[in-house]
Amino acid sequence: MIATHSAGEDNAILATEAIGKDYPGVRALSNLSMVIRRGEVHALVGENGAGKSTLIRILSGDARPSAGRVLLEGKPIMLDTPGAARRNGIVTIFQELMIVPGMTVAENIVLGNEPASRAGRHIVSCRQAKAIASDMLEALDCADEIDPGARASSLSTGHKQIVEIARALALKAPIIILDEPTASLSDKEADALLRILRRLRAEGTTILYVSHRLTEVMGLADRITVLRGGRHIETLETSSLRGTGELIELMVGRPLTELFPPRNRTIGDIRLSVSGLTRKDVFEDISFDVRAGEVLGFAGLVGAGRTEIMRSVFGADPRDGGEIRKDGRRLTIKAPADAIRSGLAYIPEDRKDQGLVTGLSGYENLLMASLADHCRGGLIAWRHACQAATTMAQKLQFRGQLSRPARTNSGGNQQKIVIGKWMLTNADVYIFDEPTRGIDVGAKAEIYRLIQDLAARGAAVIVVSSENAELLHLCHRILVVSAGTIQDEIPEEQFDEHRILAAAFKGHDRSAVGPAQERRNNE
Amino acid sequence: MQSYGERLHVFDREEWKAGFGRIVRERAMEIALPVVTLGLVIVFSLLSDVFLTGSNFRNIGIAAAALAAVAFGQTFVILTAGLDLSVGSTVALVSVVLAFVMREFGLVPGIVAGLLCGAVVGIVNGLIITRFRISAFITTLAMLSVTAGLALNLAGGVPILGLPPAFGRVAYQYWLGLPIPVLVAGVTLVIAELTLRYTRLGRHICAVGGNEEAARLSGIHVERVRVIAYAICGVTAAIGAIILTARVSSGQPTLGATLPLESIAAVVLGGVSLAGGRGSIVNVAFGVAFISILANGLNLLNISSYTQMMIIGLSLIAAVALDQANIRRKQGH
Amino acid sequence: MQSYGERLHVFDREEWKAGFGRIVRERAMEIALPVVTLGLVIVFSLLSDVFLTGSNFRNIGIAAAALAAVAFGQTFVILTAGLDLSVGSTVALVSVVLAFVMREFGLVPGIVAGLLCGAVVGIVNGLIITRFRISAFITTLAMLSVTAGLALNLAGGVPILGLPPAFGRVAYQYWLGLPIPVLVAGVTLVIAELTLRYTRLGRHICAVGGNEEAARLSGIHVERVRVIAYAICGVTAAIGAIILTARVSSGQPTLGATLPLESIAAVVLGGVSLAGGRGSIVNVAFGVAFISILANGLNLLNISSYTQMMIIGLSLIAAVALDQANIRRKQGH
Amino acid sequence: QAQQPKKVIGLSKPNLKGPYPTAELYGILDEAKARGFTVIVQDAGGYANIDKQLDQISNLAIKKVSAILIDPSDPAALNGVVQQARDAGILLVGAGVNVVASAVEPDAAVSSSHCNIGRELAKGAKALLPDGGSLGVLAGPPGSFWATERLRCFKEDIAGTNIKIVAETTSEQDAATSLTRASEILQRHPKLDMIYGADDVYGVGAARAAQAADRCGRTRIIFSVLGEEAEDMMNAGCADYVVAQQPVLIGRTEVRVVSDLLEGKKPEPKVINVPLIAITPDNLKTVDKAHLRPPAGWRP
Ligand SMILES: Nc1ncnc2c1ncn2[C@@H]1O[C@H](COP(=O)(O)OP(=O)(O)OP(=O)(O)O)[C@@H](O)[C@H]1O
Ligand SMILES: Nc1ncnc2c1ncn2[C@@H]1O[C@H](COP(=O)(O)OP(=O)(O)OP(=O)(O)O)[C@@H](O)[C@H]1O
Ligand SMILES: [Mg+2]
Ligand SMILES: [Mg+2]
Repeated sequence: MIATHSAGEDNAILATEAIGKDYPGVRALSNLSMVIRRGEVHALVGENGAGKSTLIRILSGDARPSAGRVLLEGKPIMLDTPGAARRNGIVTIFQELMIVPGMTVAENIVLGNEPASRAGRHIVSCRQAKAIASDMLEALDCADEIDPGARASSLSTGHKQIVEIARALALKAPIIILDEPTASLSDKEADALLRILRRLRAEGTTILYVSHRLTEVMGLADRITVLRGGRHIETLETSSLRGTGELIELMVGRPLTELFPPRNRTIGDIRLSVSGLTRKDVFEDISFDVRAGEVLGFAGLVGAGRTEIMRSVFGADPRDGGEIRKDGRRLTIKAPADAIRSGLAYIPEDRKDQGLVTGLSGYENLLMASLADHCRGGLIAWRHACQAATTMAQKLQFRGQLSRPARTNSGGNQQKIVIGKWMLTNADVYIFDEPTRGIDVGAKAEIYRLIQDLAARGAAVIVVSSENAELLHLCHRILVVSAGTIQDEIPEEQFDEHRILAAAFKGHDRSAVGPAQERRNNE
Repeated sequence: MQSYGERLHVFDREEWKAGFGRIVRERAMEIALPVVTLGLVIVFSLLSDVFLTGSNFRNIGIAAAALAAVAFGQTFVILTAGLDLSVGSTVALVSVVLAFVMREFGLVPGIVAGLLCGAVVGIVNGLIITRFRISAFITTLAMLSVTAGLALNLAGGVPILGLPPAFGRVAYQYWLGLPIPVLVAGVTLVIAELTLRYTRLGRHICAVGGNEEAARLSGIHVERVRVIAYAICGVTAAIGAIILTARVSSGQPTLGATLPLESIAAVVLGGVSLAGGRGSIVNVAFGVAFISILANGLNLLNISSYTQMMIIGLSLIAAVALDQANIRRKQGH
Repeated sequence: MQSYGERLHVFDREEWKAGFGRIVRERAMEIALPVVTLGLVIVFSLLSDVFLTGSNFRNIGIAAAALAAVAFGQTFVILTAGLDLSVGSTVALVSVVLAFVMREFGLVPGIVAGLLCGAVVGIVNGLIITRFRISAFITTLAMLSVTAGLALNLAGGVPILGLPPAFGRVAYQYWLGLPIPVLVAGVTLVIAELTLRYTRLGRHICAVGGNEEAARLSGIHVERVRVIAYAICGVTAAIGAIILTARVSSGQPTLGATLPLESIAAVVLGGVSLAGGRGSIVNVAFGVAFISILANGLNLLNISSYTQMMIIGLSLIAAVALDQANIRRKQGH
Repeated sequence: QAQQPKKVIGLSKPNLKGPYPTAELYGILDEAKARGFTVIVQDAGGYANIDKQLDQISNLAIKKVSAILIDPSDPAALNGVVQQARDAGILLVGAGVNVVASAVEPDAAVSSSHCNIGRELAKGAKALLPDGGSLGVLAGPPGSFWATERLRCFKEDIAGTNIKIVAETTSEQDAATSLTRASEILQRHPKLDMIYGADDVYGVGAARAAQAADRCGRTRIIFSVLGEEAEDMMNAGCADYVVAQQPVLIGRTEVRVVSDLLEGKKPEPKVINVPLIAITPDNLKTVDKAHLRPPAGWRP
């Protein structure tokens, strides 16, 4: 059964023939033919909106192609429902989390494939369900962290992702498709996942893998297919590649001169000063300053409490103590509106759930926090407002249609709308929470440039990120958060990834779980 | 300086540039209901000789005016992904309060008291929903019971008479050929549509309905916006109550029992999703027209009331299904 | 080989291991309503000397039985994030159909015809909702109108008499000290709870309500599951109709008008979110008990019906607010 | 506890809203106070809520009241519970109707039966339109016993005359809705000779529609129950014939009958018919309103 790696086309397990997919106004895929060989890890890379997820939706029966066909084992196959794909041995882990929050971990893992009890085909065996769940979590090295009886809604994003992977593994399918599975995982969790994928390949499973983390892709994949603008650009043996640069060039269609722009060098006075910020059981005694023109990084493991600190600073979550000053003046922030009035801006980590009203147009989203500036006699001057929005979109090199619902844009363009919304408020303190999650390299470079531009214009910028490389290249200073406290402060001269990791794990050594983690487990 | 008219059309002009075909496609949903309503009018005109007369249309207008006012307020609430089942008994309560005050203190104090009463019920609804985090369905269902009981208690179960005759006459007077109730509903429509499109409040209502968390993080006071939406709904219910009370020139503690479900149906017919977020008052007005014309036409055709109930139900499904099919075609499914 | 009983208790035993405190905390929501209901019982017992008697509780049971059956079916629909407003007129339609068939062909064919009729209405609801993608609110509102019209048309607007006397007597007979209607509701409860917890269908219903997209992508036939949920709701409405028809020993084309809103209120009181996903039939039974005991107690205390309406509304808000406060405390907000 | 314990009477009404039931309730409560009875009032909240009325009669039986005044929402539906109450030794008196349940004989009844109202309305119709004419019917709420009964007997009595029903519609018992429905009937039949209203909600609605269409006096309006609104409309010349039921007198008589029964006196006859009064603009001023409505400002 297990194939040799030097196989030709007859070794194809899954193939597409001249697939096309049209959405109103957009051609997401055109004339796409590619071959996935039995037993290989095949990676799919491309910019945001290149059509990766669309292709995957077609292969998993979630969307029907407008043209072309899919071949399984050389035979044309009709994948018209997700059930049909599953029955044919194709299991997919989608880009968006697909968890039923009210159900337990075990119930989520066996969802759609519940073990029948001896009492009858339609009766579910709870015991077997738990056994399957435990086995899968064991296989994923997460048995001690995730309780099969816990409610899925109480899990962190990373753990939810692991539950989804467990669900796919439980099906023991010959073909597994993963769409950006590591986007919301910490490095440790991502490493665990990659180990599992290597093991599955060794056992003969075919894997189609999508990720924007190119080093990860280079380390894992046997072959890589590059998509651009819905077209197949090239399929390469990983071994023939010299480095990520070549891959990036194929993806964006031009050489990318620099990913990280030079740091801003004109630092001013202290702009934002937080002292003694505490929220019981979540974080305590958080103190830091940011200067005008400075980029301050927050590093840490997933669940360390960085998001919750920023939400408290911004007034989105309550706090139990502490003081926030801006330009020396003490701020009373009770709600995000107060923070915005004081010139703060917060780009949340989850675009879809916290950043955008996806059903409203790009215009409306861009203008959401700054409509007051465009009112004439109590009424909104839309013409004026839309001009401002259009100008901002151009400045951000937004590539999409502002008049269409925000949800129809690709991830990178959506992120630009969120950033643009805050730039329109003329804030001078920007808090970016995971600003490049799920974003392609091209867009990443643009967002890094935006961050440096803001700093150059005298804004104070805070960047929370789980990608340490990003912080090391972007920031003037990095604070490491672990278990709800600041463990370390690293100035630019002493930047060192090992020091970050050491500090990030320090809190974990002291108490097995951080306060945020603990609170979640209690639920 | 740009004129007001220019600003009103900023979106349309951009769309015109993109070509007429696209407008039709994009606006298909908004065109579907007017077309269906026009179809109804044609069918009824062919079947009944009195249907297509000025006096019948004035009749329809007067009968639809109260439902229209209530549906416009309901739209605000539904746009925040809420729901107000208490509008019917709010109408009854306002009718009673208005009648009492008007009898004692005259026309204007009565109307003011009525509007205030509606606003108070709406605010109470909003506060319960936001403070106790109870679903809008249950809160307004409970308030339906509370306000209905209050109205009956106040009135002692019987209609309240002795309103100024001028008040009752207003319901049957015309201005520029239009019945006063229709004018009142028309003014409500214009104010509501402008509020929704051209004020911050209106945009905030849509944002809260579309994604509450994103709205909150954008500095919108979500709870305040919600409470205001319910208050607006209460005020339009009061406007509906004033129209109805004038028509029956007495305070009626049982008025408006069918309004909650009818107004929600009108809003949904108008293409507003019950999940909140997007919608236009003008479309809701077509929803009201559809319901009112259907009821009027069936009655003119002398169709048995039991059969009418069946036809109305089926038409409701057909009209919304058509809308949905349109939306889906638009989205390319 | 493990016994069936063992498997039934697998979850509970593990929870015991985790300590009593955690159970109390986890179950706080589920305990709140029973406690509140107990509070009601105590208050009414102190205020009325006949409240705490066997015969009164049998009365409450008989009165609650139909609502209970309907609410159990409503739970299935609400768990899929749907809603069924047509249960009331389904009860009326079933009552009429059942009476006709029973008069002509006897007891058992009548009951079978009634159950089938309920299932058909449910399936039609489900098919319209899934095929035309119309919101459950509008579909079942329209079907409310259609089935009510159909029931009135069939019956000609008058009750249908001449049912077998044995059928009418059943409603007032006892078995093991329990009134037959209560037993019927009890059996419905057990079957419904087992279906929800231990069958694939039950798990799929919760999954569809919790996250439709996830359910669909897991290969669950979402549309089929939805239709089945509405069919179940139709069948339990038919069970409710059978209980009520036996009590009134005649086919009544206007039966059950208050059931839609009451059953939804009972389900929400039972802690099931209108957004779907989680819930237990046993809790819904407590919701039914709360509503029925409140109505009974207020009637026994001779409180004016208008004041009762206000008290019932306020109690509903209070009970749900308490539940919500509990949930929030549990979540540490 | 000095005196003997007060006797308790139960009252079970399907609906208490509106001038008629409110006036009847006043008669009952006022008479009961005078005679030292306590009254437990149970209101099912609407004619369609048959099951609620069943529950409430059961409640009254449990409270061991001495007698229950029953206005059945549907006599065929109440047999079971009413028999239970009878078995518990409770007196059963028809309240405003001659039956308590279709298969259970009442101990007494104070009635101006729905059928008689229909007949009386027919009398008025024939008097107003001796040569016949076209008639529109606002039949009442769909499927309700009382409205169906009234209309049935009305139709029986106008059968054979030249009065022809050209429109008939049921609708919610709502002042504005009945006004709309009546307007539509007038729209379709602008020369309509008469409108029948099942009760004052429908009748007053029809009168207002006639007023709005400027048809007062030409389209005759007949209905039952003389509330204040009905009186206003008649004064305005828009209501022509109202069958008044004397609800206060009905209520008082009900309590008197119960009192007699408890003292062992059998009322004679068993079904007391409280006369209906046909009210026209001619006798409107002279009729004794004390039996028609509670004193101004009275609240239940
Ligand atoms: N439902 C939809 N309606 C309209 N356009 C869509 C829809 N889904 C995708 N698109 C468009 O199709 C194109 C391809 O999108 P797709 O999601 O496949 O990109 P992707 O390569 O997965 O990007 P990312 O890396 O951001 O996930 C984009 O231009 C997107 O805007
Ligand atoms: N109570 C909770 N229930 C469910 N999820 C939670 C809860 N608290 C936090 N999370 C999620 O867990 C993740 C970690 O949040 P937290 O603020 O604790 O850490 P963080 O350092 O910001 O981690 P991340 O790198 O994921 O942003 C976030 O995605 C957050 O949405
Ligand atoms: Mg994608
Ligand atoms: Mg975070």
